Order: sequence, then C-alpha cells, then structure tokens
Amino acid sequence: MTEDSFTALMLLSTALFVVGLFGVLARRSILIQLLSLEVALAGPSLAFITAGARHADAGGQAMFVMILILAAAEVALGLALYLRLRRTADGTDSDSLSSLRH
Amino acid sequence: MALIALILLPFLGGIFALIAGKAEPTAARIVAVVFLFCGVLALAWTYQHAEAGRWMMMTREPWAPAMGMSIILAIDGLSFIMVALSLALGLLTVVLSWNATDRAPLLHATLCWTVAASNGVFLAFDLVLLAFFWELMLVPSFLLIAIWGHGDREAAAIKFLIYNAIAGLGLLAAVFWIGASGPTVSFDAFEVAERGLPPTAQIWLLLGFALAFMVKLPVPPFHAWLPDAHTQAPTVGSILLAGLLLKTGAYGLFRFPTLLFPQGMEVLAPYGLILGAFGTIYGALVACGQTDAKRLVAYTSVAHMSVVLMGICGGVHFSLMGAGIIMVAHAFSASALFLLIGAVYDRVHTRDLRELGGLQRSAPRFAAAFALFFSATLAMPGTANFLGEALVITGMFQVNWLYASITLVSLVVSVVYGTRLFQRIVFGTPRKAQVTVDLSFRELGPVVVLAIGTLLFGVLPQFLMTGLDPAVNSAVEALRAATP
Amino acid sequence: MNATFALWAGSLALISALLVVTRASVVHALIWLLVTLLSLSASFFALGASFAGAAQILIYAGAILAVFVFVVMTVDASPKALEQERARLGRAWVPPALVAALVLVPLFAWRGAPGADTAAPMGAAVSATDLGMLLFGPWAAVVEIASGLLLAALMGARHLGRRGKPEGRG
Amino acid sequence: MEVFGLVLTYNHLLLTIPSIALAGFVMLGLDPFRLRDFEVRALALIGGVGPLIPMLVFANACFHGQCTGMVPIFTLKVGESTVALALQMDPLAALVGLTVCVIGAAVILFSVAYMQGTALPDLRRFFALMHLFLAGMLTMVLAGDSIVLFLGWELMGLCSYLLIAYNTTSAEAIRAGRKAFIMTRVADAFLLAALLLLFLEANSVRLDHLIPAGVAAQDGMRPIIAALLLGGAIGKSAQVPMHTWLPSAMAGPTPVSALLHSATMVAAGAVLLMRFSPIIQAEPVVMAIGAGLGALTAIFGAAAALFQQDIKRLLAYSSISQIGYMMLAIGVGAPEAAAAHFVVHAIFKSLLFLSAGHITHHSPRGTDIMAMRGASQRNPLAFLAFSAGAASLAGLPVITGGWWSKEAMLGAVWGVEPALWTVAVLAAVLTAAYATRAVLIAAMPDPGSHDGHADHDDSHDTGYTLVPLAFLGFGALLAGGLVEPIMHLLGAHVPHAPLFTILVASIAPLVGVAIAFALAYVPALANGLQRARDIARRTRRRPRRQDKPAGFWVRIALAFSRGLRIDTLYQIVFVWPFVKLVRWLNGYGRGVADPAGNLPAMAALRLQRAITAPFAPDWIDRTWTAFGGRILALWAALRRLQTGRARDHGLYMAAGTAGLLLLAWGLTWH
Repeated sequence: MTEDSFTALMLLSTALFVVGLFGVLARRSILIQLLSLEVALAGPSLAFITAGARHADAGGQAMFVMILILAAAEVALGLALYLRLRRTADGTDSDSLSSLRH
Repeated sequence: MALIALILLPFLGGIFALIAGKAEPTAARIVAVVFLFCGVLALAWTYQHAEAGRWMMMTREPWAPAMGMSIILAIDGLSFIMVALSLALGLLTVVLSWNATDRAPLLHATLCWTVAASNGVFLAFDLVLLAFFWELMLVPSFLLIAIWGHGDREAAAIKFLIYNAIAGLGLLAAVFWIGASGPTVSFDAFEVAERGLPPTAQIWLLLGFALAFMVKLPVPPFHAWLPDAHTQAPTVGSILLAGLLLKTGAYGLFRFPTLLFPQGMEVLAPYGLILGAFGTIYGALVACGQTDAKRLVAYTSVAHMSVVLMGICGGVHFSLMGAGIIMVAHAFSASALFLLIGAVYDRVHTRDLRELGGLQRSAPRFAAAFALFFSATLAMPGTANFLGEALVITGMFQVNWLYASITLVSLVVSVVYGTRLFQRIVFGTPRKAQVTVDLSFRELGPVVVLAIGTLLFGVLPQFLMTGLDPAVNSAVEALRAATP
Repeated sequence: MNATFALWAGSLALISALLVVTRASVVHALIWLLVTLLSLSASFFALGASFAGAAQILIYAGAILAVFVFVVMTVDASPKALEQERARLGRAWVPPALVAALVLVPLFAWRGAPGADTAAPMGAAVSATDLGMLLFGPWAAVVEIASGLLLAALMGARHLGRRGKPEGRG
Repeated sequence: MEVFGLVLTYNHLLLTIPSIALAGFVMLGLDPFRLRDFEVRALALIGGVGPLIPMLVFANACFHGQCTGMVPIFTLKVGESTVALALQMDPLAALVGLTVCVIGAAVILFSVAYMQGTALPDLRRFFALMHLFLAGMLTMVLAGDSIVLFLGWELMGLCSYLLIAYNTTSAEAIRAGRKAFIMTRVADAFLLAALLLLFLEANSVRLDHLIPAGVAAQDGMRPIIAALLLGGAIGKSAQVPMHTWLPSAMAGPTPVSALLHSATMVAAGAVLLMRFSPIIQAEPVVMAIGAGLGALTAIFGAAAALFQQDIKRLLAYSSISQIGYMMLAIGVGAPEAAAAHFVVHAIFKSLLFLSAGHITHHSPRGTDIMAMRGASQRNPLAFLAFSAGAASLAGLPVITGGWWSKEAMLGAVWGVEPALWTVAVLAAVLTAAYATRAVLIAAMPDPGSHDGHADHDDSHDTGYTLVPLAFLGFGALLAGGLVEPIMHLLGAHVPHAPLFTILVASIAPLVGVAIAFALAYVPALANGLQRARDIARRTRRRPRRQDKPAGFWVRIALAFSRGLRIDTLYQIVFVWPFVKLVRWLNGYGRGVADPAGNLPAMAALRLQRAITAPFAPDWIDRTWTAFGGRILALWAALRRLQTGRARDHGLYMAAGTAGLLLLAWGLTWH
C-alpha cells in the first residue's frame, strides 16, 4: 500500500461522505434522504478500513462494526418514523414537516 | 454647649414634631413651639453668659481631626442678632401656620429645620461645617416650596435648588482649597484668617464664596430664582425665604470675605459696588412693572439686598452698619408684606394687582398694616429701613458719590413701586376680588410683632448698633490692614 | 492486499453513490446503493479486511437493504410522482452542493497538519481473530453500548410502527 | 427725673407738642379703640388744638427772650460718631411752630364741621392722618437734629399722599397723591443727601453743629450742600420747575389743602431754607438761583392763577406764587422777611381755602370757580372772610397784613437786584388781579340759585366753622402789625426801602384790582376769558385737541389756565421714558421679562451648547441606536431562516461544520 493510494482512498472516503451529505441536504424525499445517509456512512467506513489496513490495526474494522450497528439502528428507527409520518404528512417531501418552526 | 443647643434644639424640635404629629397631628405645633422657645432660652443664656471681647462665646469640639474638621461655633453681636431673628421668625411662622391642615406636622418640622440650618450657618466657623449647613438649608426650603406651594411649585422649587446648589459649589470648592492649602489640613476659619492666604488665591477664593452668597442674597443677574420661589412658596415659606435665607447670604458676605480674604475683598469690592448699584436700580425698576404682588415684593427684596451688598462692599463703618441694619429691617418689613399678601391671597385667591383693590374700605386693619410696611419698604424715617439706608448712603458718600446718588435715586423709585403696590391693593374699588374679612387675631399677632420690631429698631436702634459694632469694626480694620 | 483494486472499487462506489443521490426513482436509488455497498465490500476485501467486507455484504446489502425494499414497496411509483420528484430534484440543489463542496475543501486540503502520522504504510491484512480479540477484549464496553443502542432502536421501531392513534400533535 | 437713663427736664415738655398730635393719630388710627362719632370729633379737636397749648407756653417764653434752645433727647453711637437726637426751640421754631399750631387748630376745628356726614371709619382716617401730618410738620419745625427734621419732613410727604388720595375711589385723587409723593420724594432725596453730607462734615447731627460745619465746609462741599438744600426746598415747596404736583393735589379734601398749602408742607421748603439760611447765604450763586427761581415762580404762579377755572387750582397756583416770594426773599438774603410773609400767608391762605371750601361745599359744580357765585347772598360771613383773605393776598395797602409783609420783602429785593424787584412787582399786580377776580365772581348773583338752597348752605354756619373763619379773617387783616416784631424777633434790622418803591408797591395791587375789574366788565376781555373757559372745559379730557383757531388773548388765557402744559411736558420727558423702560424690563411687547435675570440661564444654555456641540452627533450612541433599530429587521431575517425543515437545518449544520473545518484548517497555516 503506497502513500499515494492511501491518500487517494482517504479522499475517496471523504468524497463518499460528502456525496451522501449532499444527498441528505438536496433531496426532499425522505426515503432517498435515508439512502443518502447510508452513502454518507459508507464514507467513514471506508476511511476506517483504509486506516486499519494501513496500520495493520483491528481498531479500524472494529469501528466499521460500530458504524454498521449505528446504520442498522438508524435505518430501523428511520424507516419506522417514515412509516409513522406517512400517515400524517407527505412522505415524499420532508419540507412539509415544518411544525418545528412554530 | 449653648451654641450647639441653638442648632440642635430646633433640629430635634422638627424630629419630635414629626413623631408627635404621627400620634396626634395637633401636637406637632406645640412641640415645635416648645423647642423653638427653648432655643430662645438658650440664646438668652448665651447673652447672660457672654464673655467680654470679640466673641461672646465660642465652642470647639473635635469632629474628624484626621481631616482637619472640628465643630467650631462662635457667636458675636452679628450672629446673635441673626440667630435671634431666625428663632423669632421660626416661632412666628409656626404660629402663622397654626391651623394648617395639609401635612401640618411635616410643615412645622420643616420650619424648625429651616431655623436649625440657618442657625448653623450663622454660628459655624469651621468652613466644612459652614458649607454643610449652607447646603442643608436648601432642603427644608425646597420642601416648603415644593410641597406647600402654589401654582407651578415644582418648577419654582427646582429653579431655587439649581441656582443655589450650583452657587454652593463655589463655596465648597473654595473651602476645600483652603483646607488643603495650609501646612496641615485645617478648616478652622480663625486659623486660616491668622495664617493668611496668598493674595492672588484670595481673589479666586473670594469669588467662590461670593458666588454662593450673592446668589442667595440675591444680586442681579443671579436673582431669577427669587421671584419664582417667592411667588409659588406658601406664606410661611416666603417669610422664611425673605427673612432668613436671603439674610444668610448677606451674613456670609458680611462675615467671611473680610475675615478670610481681606486683600481679595480690597480688589473685588469695587466690582461688588457696581453690581450692587446696578441691582438696586434694576430691582426697583423691574418691581415697578409687576402685576403679581408677591413678585413685586420679591423684586423690592432684590433691590434692598443689593443695597446691602453696596453697604458691605463700601467697607466703611457707616455703610457696613447700615447693611447690618437693613438686614434686620428688611427681614421684618418683607416678611410682613409677604404675610399680608398671603393673607389677602388666602381670602380671595389672587395676588394680581389688577384685580385687587378697595382694601381700605372693607378691611381697615389690613390697610393700616399695609400702610405701615409699605412705608417701611420705601424707607420712611422712623422705620429701621430708613436708618439702614441712610447709613449706607452716608457710607457711600465717603466711598463714591456716584453710588450715593444711585441709592438716592432708588429711594425715589421705591416710591413708585411702593405706591403701586399700596394703592392697587388698598385704594380704589376692587376690580374682581373683594377682601371682606379683616385680619384675624392669629394674623394680627405676627403683624404687630413685626410692626413693633420695625418701629422699635427704627427709633431705638442702639441695641442693633451695639451688637453689630464688633463685627463692623473688625471688618473695617481687616480692610484697613489689607489696604496697601 | 491490493490497493489499486481497492481504489478502483472505491471509485465505482463513488460513482454509484452519486447516482444514488441523483435518481428520481427510489427503486433506482436503492439499486445504485446496492452497487455502492457491494463495490465498497470489494474494496474492503482488497484492503485485507475480509470480515468487514463480509459483514458489509451480509448485513448492509443483505439485511438493511432488505428492510428498505419492504418500505420502498409501499411507495407511490406512479409516473406523476416520479415527475414531481424530478421537478423537486431540478430545483434548489445549489446551496447543498455549495455547502458540500465547502465541507470537501478542508477535508481535501487538510493534510500534513502538525503531528500528522508520518509512519510508513504497512498494508497488512487484519484477521477476524484479531478483530474478535479486540472487540471482546478492551472494547467490550463499546460492544455493550452498541447492543444497548440496537435494543433501543428495536424498541423505538416497535413503538413507532405500532398501529393506533398517533401521539402528540399531528 | 430719670426714666430709662434719660434725664428728664422741664424742657422735655417740648416733646409734648408733636406728641399730642401723634397721640391723636394713634388713638384715631388704631382700630381696637371703638369710638363713636362724637368721640372721634372730640379726639380730633384735642389732637388738633392740643399742641397749641404747650406751644403757646414755649413760644411765649421765647418771644420774651427766654428760648429753650437745644433739648437733647437721646444719643446713638455709630462707630466713632454720635448721633444725638434733639429738639430745639429758637425764635424761628417758636414763630413757625406757633403759626403751624394756630393754623392746624383752626383747620381741624373747621374740619370737624366740614366733614360732617362722613362715614365713621373715613372720618377717623381723615383726622388721624391730619394729626400725623400736623405732628410731622411740628417735628420738622422743632427738630434740633437732622434725623428728626427729616423724619418730620418725610412724614409730611407720606401723609400728603394718603390725604390727597383720601377719596380712595377717585382715580384722579389717587393719581394726584402719587404724583405729589413721587415729586416730593425727589426733593426728599436732595434733602437727605444734603443732611448726610452735613453729617459727614460735622460728625454730628445736631443742627447747631451742622450749620456752622456746613458754613465752614471746604473742598467745594458747601455749594453742593447748599444746592441740594435748595433742591429739597424747591421740590417740597412746589417751586418752578417742580411745581406741577401742587395743582393736581387739589383732588384732596379742602381742609387738607388748607393745611397743606398754608403753614405746613408747601411752606416747609421755605422753613427749611430759613433754618439753613447761613449755609445758603454763604453761597451767592445758590442764592441767586434761588432768588431767580423764586421770582419766576412768583410771576408764573400769579399769571397761571389769574386764568384758572377752578377755585382750588387758583389757590394752588397762588400758593406756588406766594412761596415764590418767600424764596425770592430768602434768595436776596432776607429770610426774616420771608418768615414774616410765611406767617401772614399761612393765615390768609388757610382762610381763603376754608372760606372757599365753605362756600362751595355741597355745590353741584364742585370747586369750579363759578360755584362761588352768589356767595355774598348765601354765605355773607364766609364771603366776608374770603374777601378779607383775598384783600390780604392782593396786598391792599396798609389795611391788610399781606401788604406789610410783601413790602418788607420787596424792600429787601430792591436793595439787591432791581430787575427781580420789577418782576416781583409785576407778580404783585397779577396777584391782586386774580384775588380780586375771585372776589368779583363771588359777589356775582348766582343765576341758578333758588329759595331754600341758601338755607341749606347756611346750616353749616355753625360755631365750628365760623370761629376759625372769623379768627383768621381778622388775622389776615391785622397781621400786618406782626411783621415788624417778627423781623425784630429773628434778629433782622428792617431795611428802609426808598419811598419810591413803597409807593410803587402800594400802587401795584390797585392796578391789579383795576385789571380784575377790566377782565370782568370789558366785554372783549371777558368774552375771551369765557371762550378760553369753554375750550378748556371741552378739551379737558384731550388737551391736545384744538378745535378752532382762537385769538391771541384766548390762547394766552388757555395756555395759562393749563399751566403752560408743563405737566404734559414732564409726562413726555420723564414719565413716558420711565414707563417705557419699566415695560421693556418687564418684557412688554416683544422683549424678555427681567432680562438680567435671564442672563445666567442664557449663559448656562450657551455653555451647555458649546460643550455638547462637538459631541452632538454622538457616533457611539448612533451606532447603538442604529443597531437597536436594525435588530427588528435582523430578527425578521433570522426568523426566516427558521423554516422548521430538517433539510434546511441540516444545511445550516453542514455549513457550520464546514466553517469550523475551514477555521481549523486555516489555523494550521503558518
């Protein structure tokens, strides 16, 4: 593993995260926002794995497992919320849920 | 101790009157009278135990030695006369307001406090103490105008306060400069007088002192507070203002410039004379055009106190003596006029000369009293006012003929305003307001007392003259010693 | 241990991730997410993290996406809804893009900070055994917390998914 | 006997002379004494006649060469000076004092009847003031020091004000009183200045010290003192140019005029100059001025009196003129002759006033000269008295007192300045003319009289009025015999005037009588007078209006009947500027009331502006204010950020994160 490829992988992971972030911010459909969140989480997973590989350390993969658990929990709650919200609001438009303003 | 009692008794009288008034409103006046009368007794005791020499009595008590402050009280003939005057006027005003209904206990207490503070001014010879009493005096007077006044009383009271408080700053600054100037910090007037102050400093310090005194006197152009204060003040307030407060200014000018700053006085006295001469004519001329009786009398006060200033600045024996006598005489005659006008106001609720008239037909006692004090105002011989004016004019002839002739002219103008006041109220037929009730017994008593004072000191002024003599002599000697 | 492959697989993941966030149809996005996750797992395998790669495929691509699929099946996929989604996508993507770029800039640029790791890369594979030793040794507390999190997510999902009158406002 | 450290002697009884009158004032003036009408009159009589008794005793002694002299009463110490108050009884004091007492007694006796029907309070006031007035004059006459002298002098001024304005509902009377008071006050100021300067010269107030000190005064003080004394006398005696108050003062009751004009206030100026004549005589210039003014006043007063339409104004101008004679005599150095004339004049002038007042009392025409008509039928006694007084005034030769005293004065004048003598003789002609004119009018039948009217008037011919009238009438005729003794008493040797002057002076009154007859009976002159009278009556309210051009004679008559309008002149020269000044000072019109009083306030404002001007755009304050003002807009803008949408809030969070990251990255730069 060369220094360059390590840097490239790290940049890649950053780019993945930012793409996910963009998706969360740009999309209005709640489901796609959730998918984008998965993408965003993929970025850090790649970064941890890359770093773990670089240092030959199990901590990277351990952190990946944690992210996985986090993603699972998030998806479970997120989807449940989505289903719940769809009863009262338009599930395709998160902007319609603006009662926090008041 | 008697001297401290002279200040403390009226002060305590005020406090106890207030306390007694809480329990029983009518008890306040009795308490006030009793305490003031005790003050008179203390004064009599002072007279009985007077020591020979320059000062009849002197008290020195430590107060704050670290800061050079002590309680120094001294009394001589001048102070004695002034204190007697203040106690007399205090008693008189309490009697006058005997049946007052509006916050009577506080009123009587305020009267007592006015007496106490002005007694302090008349007796204090520690300069800080003097400045303290000087400022303290403003408080009860302010209350008198602001609480019991008529018309636009708050504005008048605030005007009074602003003028006198600002002027008091001059005194305060000068006092502190003096205290800091010596080898040790000391505010003892006698010590300062003995030590002597540098001549240039004397001029500035005297300006500071004179500012306070001349505003209180008041001399034009510092007089604008007086007509308003007099007009809006209640009758007792006007009496104390004219009889007491104005006299503290005159007393201060009489006493302190020659004691502390003889060289400064030597330099500034000519300007004082000019100011006094201007004020004499100016006050008289403005008085000629007034329509409010109280304002008219207030402006005559300005004119008369300007004569006092001339007498003091003249610096010769006659003029100083005359100034001292006018101080007393004016206290009687102006107080009496305010009393009478106040009595008219109580009856018909107007002081407008254009509306009054015909007093002579409906209330002959009123008219007679007016006639007496009107003639006192225009310095009719036989009244103390004449004696004072004549002595001042005599002194002015020794100083400068121009000032003598100005004073003589003011005597002529005094007839113009005097007759205006008199005939508009007493003669003619009432245009709007008819006074139908003559002077009551309670009003007549003070009037008679004041009349006796005016005439007695006009015919037998020896008591006054003997009393004033030491103060006059030391002033003249101080000036003589200061003359290069 | 093949970094070059990992890089390529990662690039594929990035491209498919871009497609995920730009698709109008949820189904398409889901498929592209699947591609992303799978190519990432390939990248993991190439980096010697075989446990992670396997877990990625099993749990992510298998379990999590399956859940998504259940939900996606309830979504309105009519052409009209697609049209609306496309219209929404066409507008108002500039500020998020800018912000995303802003985040990207320091992350890209920030290298060689003081105290940065200058050790030479080793590029060794990490076995599942090592991972297990780590997780159930020193990281046991973390695992416990993670299990708590999962439990909470389970209970929350159960509660939210319960039929009945919604609580609170709505 | 010693009381309060005061050694009382027999001579202190001098004090009783003014004190009796003063006691009358106190009793009548103090309200607490409840008095009935009768008691008031009794007190008035006691107070009025009382002073005569001790005065007679002292004067009698004095006339026999045993004058009491100075009686010190008490002393005051003013520093190094002593002020010794004293009374004195010397020949002058005795003479003048006796005259004052006699005239005062007569006038008050007359007033007791004359004032009948007055309300009781007014009656008390009247007599109280009359007593005070009398006391003032007696004090002044008997004064042995300058303070007491000035006390009496000023008391008279005050009383004249109160008495002239006795009718307090009449605006005219009040105005006249005020005018008299102010003008005499000017004189008082002169006198006060003179007395104080003398006091400084002599270091004493005793007259017997003052006068020698005044005579001996150096450094140019003597002319000033003498001139001030003359100024004081001129003002009080209503001499030209300070005469205008006296004709106006006729608004007072008739007895007041009688007392004011004959022996007291107006004559006080002459008495003052007699008293201080050594100082005056030491200054020839002042003497000459006094004599000149006296002569001018004599002829002006006589000329004005000739054309007066009001009997009291006529008598007022007559007083002015007669005192002018006295001034003339004093000015030529014959104060003794002036004193003699003072006595005679006091008698006949009070007589004239009292009889004229008696005749015109209750007349519907008031005191118009035409109200005298028919007096010879209605009040023959009063008419006789009036005629006797007028004859004495005219100075009919030998048989009247006026002739003798006037002769003495004219003789003295001849010896000094014939020109002044000529003027004086001309004045004597005019005097006789106006005196006779008044008598002729009184002798005319009253066209408006009818039966019963006369009876009504006769009811006043009681003893109270007739006794004084008769007494004074005889006095006026016989007083000539007093002239020589008086002059001897005062120590003057009677100058022997040339026979020629005596003859001329004797013929002059006769010429005057002839003129009076001519005025009354030559149609041209009489009609002219009538015309002038009509115009004067018509234009009294607005004297400027002259409706028709009139002949020379009418114009002269009109001008003199208005006193040459000197009053108007003074109004323009003195009063209006004064009023304008006072009005300006009080802010009438556009001005600011009490300009000097506003100075500190204005200065404070100016100072405040000067200090605060540089800070007036307070930038700090403005920034804060602007900030405060923007807060709302800012709040509205920020509020719009709060959309409540997860997306937007996520955006902000991301932006914040980006910012933080950027910051952290930036911090790594070196």
